[in-house]
Amino acid sequence: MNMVEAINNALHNEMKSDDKVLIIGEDVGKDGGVFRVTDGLIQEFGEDRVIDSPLAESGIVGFAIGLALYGFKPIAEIQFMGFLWPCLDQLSSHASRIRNRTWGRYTVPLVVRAPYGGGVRALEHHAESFESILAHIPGLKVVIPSNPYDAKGLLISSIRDPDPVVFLEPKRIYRGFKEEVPEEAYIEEIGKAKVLVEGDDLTLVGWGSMIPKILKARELMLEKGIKAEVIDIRSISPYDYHTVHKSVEKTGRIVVVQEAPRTLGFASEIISRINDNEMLNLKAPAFRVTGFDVPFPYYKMEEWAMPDLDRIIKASRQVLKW
Amino acid sequence: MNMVEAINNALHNEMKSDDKVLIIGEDVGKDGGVFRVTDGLIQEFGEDRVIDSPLAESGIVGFAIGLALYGFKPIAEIQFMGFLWPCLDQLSSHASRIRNRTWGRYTVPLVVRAPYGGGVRALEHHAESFESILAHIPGLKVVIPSNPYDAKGLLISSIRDPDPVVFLEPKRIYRGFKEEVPEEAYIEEIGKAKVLVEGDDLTLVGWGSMIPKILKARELMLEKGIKAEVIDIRSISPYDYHTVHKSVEKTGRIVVVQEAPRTLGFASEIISRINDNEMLNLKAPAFRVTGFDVPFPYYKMEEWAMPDLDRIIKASRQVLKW
Amino acid sequence: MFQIIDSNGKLVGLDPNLDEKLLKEMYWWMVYARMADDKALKLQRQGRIGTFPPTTGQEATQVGSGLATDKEDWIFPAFRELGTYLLRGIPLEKMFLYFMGDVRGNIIPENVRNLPMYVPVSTQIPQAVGAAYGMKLSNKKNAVVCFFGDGATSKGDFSEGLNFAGIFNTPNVFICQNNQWAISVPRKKQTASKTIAQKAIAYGFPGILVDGNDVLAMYLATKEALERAKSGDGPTLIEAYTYRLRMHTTADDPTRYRTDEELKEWEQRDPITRFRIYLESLGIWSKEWQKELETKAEDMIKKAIEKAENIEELKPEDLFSYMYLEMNPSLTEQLDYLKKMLATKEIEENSEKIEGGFP
Amino acid sequence: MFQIIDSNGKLVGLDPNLDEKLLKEMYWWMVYARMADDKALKLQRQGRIGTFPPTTGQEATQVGSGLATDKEDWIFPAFRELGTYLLRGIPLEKMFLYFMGDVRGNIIPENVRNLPMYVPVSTQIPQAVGAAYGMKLSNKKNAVVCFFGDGATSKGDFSEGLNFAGIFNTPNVFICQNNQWAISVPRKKQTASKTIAQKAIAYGFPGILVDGNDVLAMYLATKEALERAKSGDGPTLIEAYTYRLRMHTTADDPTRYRTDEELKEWEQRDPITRFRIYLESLGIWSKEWQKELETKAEDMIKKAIEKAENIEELKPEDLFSYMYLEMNPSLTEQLDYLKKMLATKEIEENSEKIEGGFP
Ligand SMILES: Cc1ncc(C[n+]2csc(CCOP(=O)(O)OP(=O)(O)O)c2C)c(N)n1
Ligand SMILES: Cc1ncc(C[n+]2csc(CCOP(=O)(O)OP(=O)(O)O)c2C)c(N)n1
Ligand SMILES: [Mg+2]
Ligand SMILES: [Mg+2]
Repeated sequence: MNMVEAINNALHNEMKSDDKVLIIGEDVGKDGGVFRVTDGLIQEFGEDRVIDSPLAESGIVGFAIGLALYGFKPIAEIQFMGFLWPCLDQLSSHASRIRNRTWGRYTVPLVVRAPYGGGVRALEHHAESFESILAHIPGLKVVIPSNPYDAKGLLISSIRDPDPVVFLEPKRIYRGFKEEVPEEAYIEEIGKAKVLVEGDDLTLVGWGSMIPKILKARELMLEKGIKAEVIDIRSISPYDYHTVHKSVEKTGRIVVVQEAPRTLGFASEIISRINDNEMLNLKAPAFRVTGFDVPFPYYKMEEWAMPDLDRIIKASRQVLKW
Repeated sequence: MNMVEAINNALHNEMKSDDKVLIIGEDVGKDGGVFRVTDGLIQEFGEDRVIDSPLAESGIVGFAIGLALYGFKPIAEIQFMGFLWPCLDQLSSHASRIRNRTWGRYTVPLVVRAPYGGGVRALEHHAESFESILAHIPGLKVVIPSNPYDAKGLLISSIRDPDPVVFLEPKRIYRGFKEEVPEEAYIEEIGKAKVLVEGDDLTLVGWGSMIPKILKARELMLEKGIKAEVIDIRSISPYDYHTVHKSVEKTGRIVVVQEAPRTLGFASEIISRINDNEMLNLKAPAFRVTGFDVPFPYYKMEEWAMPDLDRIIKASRQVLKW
Repeated sequence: MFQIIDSNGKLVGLDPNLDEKLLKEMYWWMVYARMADDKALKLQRQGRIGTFPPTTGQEATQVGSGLATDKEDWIFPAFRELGTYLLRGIPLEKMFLYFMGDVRGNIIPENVRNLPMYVPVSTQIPQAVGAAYGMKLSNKKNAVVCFFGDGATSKGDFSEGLNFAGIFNTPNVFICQNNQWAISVPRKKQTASKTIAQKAIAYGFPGILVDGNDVLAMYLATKEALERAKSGDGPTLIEAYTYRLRMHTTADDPTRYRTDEELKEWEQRDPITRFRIYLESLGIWSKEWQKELETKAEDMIKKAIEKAENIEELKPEDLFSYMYLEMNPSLTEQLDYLKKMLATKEIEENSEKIEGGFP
Repeated sequence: MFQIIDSNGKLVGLDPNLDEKLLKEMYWWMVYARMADDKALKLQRQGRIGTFPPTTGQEATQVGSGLATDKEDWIFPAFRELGTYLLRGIPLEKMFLYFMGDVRGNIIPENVRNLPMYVPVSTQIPQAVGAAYGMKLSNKKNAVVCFFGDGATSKGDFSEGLNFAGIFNTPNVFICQNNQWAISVPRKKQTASKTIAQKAIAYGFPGILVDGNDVLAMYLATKEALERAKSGDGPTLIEAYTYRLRMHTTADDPTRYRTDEELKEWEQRDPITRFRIYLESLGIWSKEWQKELETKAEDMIKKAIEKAENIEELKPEDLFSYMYLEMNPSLTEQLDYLKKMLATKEIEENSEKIEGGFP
């Protein structure tokens, strides 16, 4: 399955096994979602559970929070991350706080899904990556898969999670590649980073659509005898710094690759944590390969805006030089 | 003047000298603002220029953007930073982008003012500090004064700035102390940090209401012979890393004090930049004294939630121990 | 405007023939809410509770509508519904706790289907619609009542929420406590719409203008709207025309923006006085009964204060334990840090006096 | 529904007695817009431009309203107003550039008071109100026309914006191009309001339902609303009842959600055909003239493509130079890094094929 199919399959699994699960969003029903992620679900589960909503993102998330409070497990789709801004009030003022505000008397088992990221020659507002903003909001979980297998396992975990999860889907690789994905349900634990390949020379970390690039960079470097360890963060909130720090302890060198604008992207937090706990183990300053502090550009300039193999490899060389 | 008076005085100055300047917000007119920051302005400038708006934050900022596009210099007041969430769409999708989107054909000389921060025994949603979220949005400027003098000079700069500025006012110290503030207009440059006190032993940096605490901590440490250099960041976007790095070059030790939640607060960016450029000059890992990754608590617990003298001094000791 | 008794307590609408028990209950909750409000104001002035929004003048709106609900109906409040809050079964000490800055004020009893107060204006509205959708999907014959102010009708979430309700035909009753002011902004500067009730037209369901100082009108209008909702006929917007007799919150100074005449005029329409006169005309009210109610209320209020003031101290854990079902490693580290800091505290800051209130 | 000519091009309303020059202009802009749309679709299929939202079927709405404006009026568009865009004086190549992913498509000529397209639905609405307030404050006798779709009426910004307009009595004309669909969501699932026009009641100003496929009706209704606005009588909401004859965007497949019958029915109401018949009946339209217009349009379209395809290359600076009036040190550093990376580039990625469109 590719990632779209894996996510669709996860939704299908969970809707089938738990009739409290339902989906709401723009065009998620008849149209099957603009990326076809919810394709076929309305036919199987009906329009009461696969709800084509009016065009109102704050309303969608607010409505979904209400459903969650009432005992359902809503999955809200926001068509593009660029249209998630109007939901931040509902997410930060309520979804993320209601358990804490009521000491567990009320809870919000909500999933908000949104495709995110650039590199698909999209119109403005269709290529944003502001995941770090979500990770700054206490009480949310923020999960980002980088492959079909994880996408399914992490989404199922997110749906079953008793707390609100924002699930960001790197649309650049929605149909980028296929993998074996079991038909039956399985879970991948939220809050655990994954060492994708081991290595001793340096640590490469990233998430989402940066992972395939990082893996390719690793391959190219391997040809020169450099063994990079590759870590997929998978969840930026909670953030599994143990796994990253263990790797840095070993390699002493780290490059963090992030598509989002540079200032205060999640890489900043990764590096701050390394400073807190692992500075003495660093043999070179940590290096950030990031997007720039500009809105994601119109597509003629998009290749300039995104980290690429070349930049990842040059950054790796730089930290290895020390 | 105290900070409320200084801000009021700046508004008065600018409205008087430029009839394109106007104010819009909830209760800014007859009531003079819930903190009385706009007191007396409606009487002097009339209700066309000091506009009591309906209760709609996205509308306020959208409306102000329209005014700015048309050639005015609107100052939008958001009553509390906790109610700024609904404005993020207008701010990030438009205010911050219109110059770039049109290559300068249209621009948005807008100021959004909001009181922020805790420590005033407020109700929930009245004590937020999510300034780092604004600093992650390319195209905005984010200015935070820590004293009446700067508040006036920086606000005048913000009003005259040709680009959108979010001006955050640390309400904890709105009336905390008075300073000499000239009656006439003057400016403080945006994007310049300020070394408040020099010192060789370590660097203490912060912004907003953390500054008076830091200064007090410095005093107490001075009694033990420790000379800290104190830097007021004043503008987190653009961020004047030169000033901070110059200090770190000298002291080799730094403590960053931030009221906001820890993960991805602006301290993370400060530390990442030090990692980028100054790691070799560090004699100890940089230390963050921050809020916790929880919503700002109901006031019985607020003292636990905020950095205090004790924590600042302990952190300083820790970085000095190395 | 739908009205049963006028400002003088005279029956001007159809006699609803409600039974005495219910009428007495209405009166009791209004008196209790008013007295609790009085007391809260005193406590605030003594520094024993923090800023709070008084409810005086709006008791009929809150009590009339609240008593029309069933236990199984849900309520999504704003922050100025003390009457409803109490009559639904939330102990008064919770309210005191809340305004003492104690988060435990929000732990609503398990059997009470109220959400705690919503501070960010209007944000409860789409949530109330989602909950109602869930109810409908669960084939429950219940409804969701959602409160908000006149100011709230300007917010996007009001419009998005009501639009969802119209589309999904949810069992919602929206009650706008139009108390004529949103802090200093008068109703006519809040919207150019002639009434708030007519805003329902934009969402395809009925809106009705009700005298919010008439507890009987509020009761009947809400009852009818609830019946509509429960029988599948969809949502209703009720504009309860009322008045906030006190300040917006204890941090507010209403003399800056409204006239004494206006206040006096509305004091004449006091919802409790008018209902008392009506009950007296029915032979239900007496001075002795009034005394009885007041004594009972005083006693309850006293006990609530005692309970709230004597609650056990909060622990550092309480700052972190309820963030997620399970605490994550970062939070555990932060909690450890906090505990260590408190255990080794050397410098006590004498928190400087904080000036300048907030609304 | 306000109508001057019906689907068959027959005069059914009062004869507006517009002069021939104007009628010819109306027809020209509709033909030009339609042909540009046709061509854009071809270019998109050839990979020469990216995803774009076709406008076919909605030309009368756009041209009728657009021609009612003065040069000094401002326009805040959504993204499906090609007709208005062209007739206001924005060269067609800008539109092509925009959909080629070239930000220079947004550099509107200095003398044209149009904003560039707004992608986030409804966000232009409160801005249009702010600009109109500014106009009024400047004592200009002009107005602001703001376009949006039926889907847009569900967003909070629609409601907040219109409410401001009502309160401040701004010179705004709001034109809702109700084309019956918001991607796959039909109008009746967008709101339970019977018409969109009636939503104006919630904001205290008039709303009017107009046949959006009737260019004369659109012209007259907009003209009248503009006059109201300019003479200080405040805003108007115009619901232009029309239909999107093509896909939502080139990435959309409308057969998934709508029927052939519906499409056929609306094709019969094509705004251009009907106006042609009308002009023919007045003796204005002829085959030769049609030919003339088509030749002219073809020529202009060809030149626009040439211009757009031959624009100079973008430079790395262009990514950074327009963020602020002055570039700050962080951006300068980032630009230097980018330049260095490009200058020393070793590995060229052959961008993998991107599958899966987007709307
Ligand atoms: C979104 C938001 N903006 C601003 C505030 C600050 N504020 C609190 S109450 C209030 C006025 C509310 O007016 P209304 O809805 O009429 O309710 P009332 O206070 O009259 O009961 C304002 C502006 C808030 N709580 N939420
Ligand atoms: C806030 C927001 N949400 C979602 C989208 C994605 N989107 C683009 S157009 C559209 C439908 C718009 O419908 P309508 O307002 O009727 O305009 P039309 O496309 O019919 O011209 C959607 C959902 C968007 N652009 N903005
Ligand atoms: Mg009110
Ligand atoms: Mg439409």
